[in-house]
Amino acid sequence: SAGEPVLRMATTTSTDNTGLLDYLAPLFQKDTGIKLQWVAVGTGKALALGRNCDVSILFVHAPAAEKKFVKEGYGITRRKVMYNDFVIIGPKNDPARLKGLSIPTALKAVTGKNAVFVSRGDDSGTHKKELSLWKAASLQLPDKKKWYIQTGQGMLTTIKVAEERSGYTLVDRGTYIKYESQNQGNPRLVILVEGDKSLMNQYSIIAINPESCDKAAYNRTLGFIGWITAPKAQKHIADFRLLGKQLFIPNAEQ
Amino acid sequence: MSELIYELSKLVHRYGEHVVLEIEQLSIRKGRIIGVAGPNGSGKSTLLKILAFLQAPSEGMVYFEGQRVTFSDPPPRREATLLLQDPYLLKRSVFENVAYGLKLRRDKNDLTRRVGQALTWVGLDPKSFTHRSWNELSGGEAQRVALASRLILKPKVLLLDEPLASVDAASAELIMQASFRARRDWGATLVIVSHDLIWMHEVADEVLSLFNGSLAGTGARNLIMGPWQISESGLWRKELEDGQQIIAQSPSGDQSVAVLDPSDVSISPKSLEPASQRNAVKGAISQMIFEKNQGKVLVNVTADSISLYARMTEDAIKALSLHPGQTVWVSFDFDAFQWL
Amino acid sequence: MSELIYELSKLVHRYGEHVVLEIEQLSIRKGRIIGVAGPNGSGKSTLLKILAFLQAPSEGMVYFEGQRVTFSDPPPRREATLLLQDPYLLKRSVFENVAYGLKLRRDKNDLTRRVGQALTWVGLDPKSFTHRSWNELSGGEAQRVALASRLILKPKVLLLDEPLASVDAASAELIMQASFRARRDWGATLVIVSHDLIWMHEVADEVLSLFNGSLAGTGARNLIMGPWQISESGLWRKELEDGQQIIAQSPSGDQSVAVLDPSDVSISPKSLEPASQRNAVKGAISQMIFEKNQGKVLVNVTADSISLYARMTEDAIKALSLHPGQTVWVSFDFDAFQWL
Amino acid sequence: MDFILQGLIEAIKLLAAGGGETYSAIFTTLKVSTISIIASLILGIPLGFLLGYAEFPGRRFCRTLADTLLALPTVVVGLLVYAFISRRGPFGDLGLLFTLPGIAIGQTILALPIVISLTASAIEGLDQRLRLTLLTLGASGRQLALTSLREGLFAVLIASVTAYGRIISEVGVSMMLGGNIKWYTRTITTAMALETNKGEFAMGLALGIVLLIIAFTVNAILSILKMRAGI
Amino acid sequence: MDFILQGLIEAIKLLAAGGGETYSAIFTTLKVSTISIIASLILGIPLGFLLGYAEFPGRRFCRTLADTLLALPTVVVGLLVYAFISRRGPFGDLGLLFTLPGIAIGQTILALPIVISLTASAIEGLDQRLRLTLLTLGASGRQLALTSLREGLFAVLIASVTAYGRIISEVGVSMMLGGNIKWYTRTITTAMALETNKGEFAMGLALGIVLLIIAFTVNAILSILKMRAGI
Ligand SMILES: Nc1ncnc2c1ncn2[C@@H]1O[C@H](COP(=O)(O)OP(=O)(O)OP(=O)(O)O)[C@@H](O)[C@H]1O
Ligand SMILES: Nc1ncnc2c1ncn2[C@@H]1O[C@H](COP(=O)(O)OP(=O)(O)OP(=O)(O)O)[C@@H](O)[C@H]1O
Ligand SMILES: [Mg+2]
Ligand SMILES: [Mg+2]
Repeated sequence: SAGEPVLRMATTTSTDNTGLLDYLAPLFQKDTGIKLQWVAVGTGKALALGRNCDVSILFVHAPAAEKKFVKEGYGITRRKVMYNDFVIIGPKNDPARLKGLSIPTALKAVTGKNAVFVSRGDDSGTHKKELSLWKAASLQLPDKKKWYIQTGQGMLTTIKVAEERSGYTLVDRGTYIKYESQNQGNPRLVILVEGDKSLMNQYSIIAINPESCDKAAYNRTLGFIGWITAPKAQKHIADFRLLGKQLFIPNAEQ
Repeated sequence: MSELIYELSKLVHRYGEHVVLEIEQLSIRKGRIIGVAGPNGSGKSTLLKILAFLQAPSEGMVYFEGQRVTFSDPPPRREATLLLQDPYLLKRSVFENVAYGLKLRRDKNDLTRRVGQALTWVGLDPKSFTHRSWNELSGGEAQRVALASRLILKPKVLLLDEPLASVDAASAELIMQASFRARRDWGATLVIVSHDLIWMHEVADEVLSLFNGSLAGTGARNLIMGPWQISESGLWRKELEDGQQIIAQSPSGDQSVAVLDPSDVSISPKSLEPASQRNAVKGAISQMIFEKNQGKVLVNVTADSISLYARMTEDAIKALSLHPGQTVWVSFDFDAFQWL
Repeated sequence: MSELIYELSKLVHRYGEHVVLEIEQLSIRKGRIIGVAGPNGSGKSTLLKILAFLQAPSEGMVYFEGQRVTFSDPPPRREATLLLQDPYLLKRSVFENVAYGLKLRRDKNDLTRRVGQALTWVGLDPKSFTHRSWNELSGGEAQRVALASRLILKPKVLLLDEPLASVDAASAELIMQASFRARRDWGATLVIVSHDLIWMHEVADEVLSLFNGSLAGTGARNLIMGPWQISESGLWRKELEDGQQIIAQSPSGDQSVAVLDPSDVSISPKSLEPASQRNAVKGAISQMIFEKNQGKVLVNVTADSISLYARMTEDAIKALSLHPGQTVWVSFDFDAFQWL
Repeated sequence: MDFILQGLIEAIKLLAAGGGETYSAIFTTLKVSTISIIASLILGIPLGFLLGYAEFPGRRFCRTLADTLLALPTVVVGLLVYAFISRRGPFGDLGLLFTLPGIAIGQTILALPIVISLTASAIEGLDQRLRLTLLTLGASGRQLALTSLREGLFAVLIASVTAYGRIISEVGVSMMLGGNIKWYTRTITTAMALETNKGEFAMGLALGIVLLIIAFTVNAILSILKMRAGI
Repeated sequence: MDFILQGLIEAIKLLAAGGGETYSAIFTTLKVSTISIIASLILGIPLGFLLGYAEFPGRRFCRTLADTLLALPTVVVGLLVYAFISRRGPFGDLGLLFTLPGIAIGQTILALPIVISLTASAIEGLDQRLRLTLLTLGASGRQLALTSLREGLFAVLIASVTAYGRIISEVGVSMMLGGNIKWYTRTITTAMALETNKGEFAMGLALGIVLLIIAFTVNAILSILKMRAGI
């Protein structure tokens, strides 16, 4: 395998944990002969690995940080690949009565009732989204509040904490479906708030700027970008299912 | 007759397959000082370890004060204390080493005085030694600290394994005094192993000899090492370097060691020729030792590379007017030997 | 006169502040067997460690074969090998222990034979010992294995610190033979520390006495321990338990140790009364030892708890017809003492 | 590369600032690690002593087992303890998950094999004569153990230091059982892992340096105590 | 709770299956940990020996430093090594990041303080007479070192076992420097962390059990060798 051309990518944990990349990589290799190797880390670390030229391509979901990354000259050709959405989940008995509320009112209800809310607190795409939601609801971030638990850990672990503490949390749908599947479709935490436009979760792909990193495998990067944004791969993404549910909706602009 | 403190019966001890101790019967009376002599590897230390209840014998029974000692239940270890052949000091000060056993017994009265006293018994000045660290001692000093830490316990039984090794003459004397004091002051029974036969005959009421793990009478023994060569006449012969020879009947092997009782050896100031059944070896008297307990004199004659003891009465010595340095002839029978 | 192998000059050794060795000048000739005697803590082991280049003296110079030894450069350690007072065996078989030094020197010819020979020299049967493990030995056997592992190296200098401790009589004899063989076969120089003065006088050409770190002549010494009490007359007095007393002039303290040269002591078979400047003590002859090198006889008299040596000529002994066990009177001057 | 220097500067700033998140994490770390090391020494030293001294059938197997458990990964400890103290576990009602005692349980289990194995070999390494000497002087079983440990103090100390190093530097157990909850169960190492994952390498390193400064202080104090005691 | 049983079953299945992801991770783990332990022993034992035997100014400080580094967290090692072998680092051109040699460098650094500290105290714990005896028999410096190590073999072995335990069980370094790339740099522990993060606790535990089985095998072999050698 030493001779195989390799493309190294940094990505967030959700693309890896859901199994999406395990599903796409062989298809990509079949089509192009390029072997995809990925490192699944937090969004922040993925960007840092990109800045340090340790990978040639990023696959992440934190639009604001991504734009900054490109603007600073580290990244080039940022393309949307797919999206899913965030949902707020909580215990079945829904102690703060969030079911069906809009996002801002739901967060106000949480604050008002001092209901347990578990935050990723790790600067991940999900965490950044959550912060923006508090801001949009004109609420101060409840840092140091007893009921506001910041785990600084991955999504599934954060869900486990919420489950353990009977709290609410913000989660991307892909991970939630994975969680559901692990609990034989009968999870303790259920979706309570969903569908708001502000809950959209956009995944993009960014090539590392070959001018900033001479070692970056720019050609292979372009190969991957071309491949994943092309209709064939986009269809693969749409076909990727767990518990019969679609996890990601492709939206590459052709 | 005082009561027995130890009784050993049908005792066998093995290391692996190798039998190192085999004692049919041994009784030790309270308040006695027993010496144990014997060549290296004859089982002396093993015997002391069994008497100190540190090692269970492979077979046989040990009675202590009439009670059968079961080595599985904790045996009465505090009654008997052993000074190991290769003594070990705790990594502490001399004071802590000597006081350790008392502290174990929660007996902390008047410690400073008692430690000082024990050190004095072994000839160490408390002022200059109590605060020294264990590794700031010479070999003989360390040996004596180890002894002091046993004496201070005033145990019923004191077992001393080579207490004289690397100890100076004055201390040898002091250790003898300390042994007598232990018996006199608290009625201790002592079992002492030493290679210094002279000292041991002075201190002990009785000296047991161990050979190859078996008790072999009491008192000093001559040892004549091989190699032995078979001669034309079917007898065995050891040649000394000056051409003299010793003849023996049937050693068990050409490297056998011959044991000769000093009472079987005679000395003559006049020239003797080897006879048909009797050896005669020319040598010089190197020492004459008075055996207090037997009231006899041991005369040590050095003949070339060999040193032989003869046991004689004072009168015989006076009659022959023997003295150290004198040239003499030693004689003993061909069949006077035991073999190891 | 053969050349010098060691020369020590203005040597001082301290542990901390404590001076333990102070030798103005000492020369040792090649091929000599030097004995070192002295009480515990007198600095014998320290001296041997310096001669073995294991310890740099605090001050002074050491010359080896005419070369100044700098202890910072690697000194010529392979020329001199020391048998430690408390010998240590490597956790290996007897064979490996004895062969170790040769292996270090990459000298692997004929190892089995040479190891066997070295073991035989110290009286251990190669057949039964080579394959034993280090912890399957008795005290004296271990001691002798340690000695064999030095002898096999055939070093220029053999330094033996208490080679007799826990070794039996036959082995003591063998160690003497081995010492002579070392000198004869490969011209070794030996320095031997022992408390067995009799043995040492037999083996050594010369016996140095160390007292409190200083060289104090040669030969045996009497030691009389305190406590001393001041008497009405201003003299100091040591009482024996049987009521006799020893009188001395000005000890340095009431716990001082008195040193008495045996040549300053006389013996009389007839009753003597203490005189104005002379002690007279009644006792019994316990030993008489022939000092081969001096051609004199040491007579050991035990008086109560004290044991004293007198050095006499053979003729004097014959004239007085002394013999062990005899009651005699020992006499010596009030001012015959040196003090420790 | 540059984040190394940055990390050093950051570390000084963190320590200089006083209070705040870093100090919260420092105190949490100190609290938990102290409990854990004490618990693991109390449990481990006697077990190690037994394993090193006593003769019993299966001793060799126990020794191999203890050595094997030196390779116990934090994740396994985390998972096992989690199984017992999570809501669904048998001890769920004690509410230990995501608390400091919860972490301490895990860390104690993690450190135990180290304490046991190293104590056992310290005891095995003692001079054979020590045991005989102590028995001869009349030591009971407990006194024999205490004095042997004291004679092997040096080696038992290094066992403790190694165990402490393992406890204070581990992430997995604290993460899983503590939950890395800010202001509450976030320790220096979990904070460090978080910062690193966020790509804040300088900050991660700074916390690491803070941790090592703490460890150095603990060890320096120990070294001075050792020197005083003449070990 | 139930995932413990599940984990056991899963572990057996994983091992029985043969080949596949698990075996890839097992081989990766064995390969890397073997390199790391050998490197850390080769570097650490001589350093530990020096620290334990030689007299030099600042020795006590070095000892404290080594003890401190027992508390070196994997994250710090990961970050530091990353700084050097990342593309932007001074050794970036060697392309060591996300490779097995990269992991091995980190693990070696992680294990070094353990080897050094424990070797040093093993040497310090040796009988004083050993050194004198060896000098007396004519040992040169190197021979003195080798024989002392051999006499302290037992203690040096436990140092190695402890270091091996640390290496084989660590996650942080492998994660950071190896990148947990499937079929390539994924070790048992990083796979375990991944499964646990995914909430696949049974699978995580199963991998942990596999790891412990490996560690047990290594230790059992060692124990048999020790028994043969009569230690
Ligand atoms: N642990 C052991 N394993 C095997 N054999 C042993 C062990 N200890 C001693 N021996 C052997 O047992 C015999 C008796 O040993 P012991 O120590 O009792 O002798 P000893 O009479 O005290 O000798 P020494 O005068 O040398 O001290 C010796 O032959 C010795 O080699
Ligand atoms: N490491 C040390 N630190 C301090 N003092 C020491 C040390 N080693 C020995 N001494 C002291 O130095 C003096 C000389 O010791 P050395 O061992 O040379 O005596 P020695 O003549 O060999 O005695 P022994 O006959 O008891 O073996 C003694 O008073 C001893 O207490
Ligand atoms: Mg013995
Ligand atoms: Mg000495």
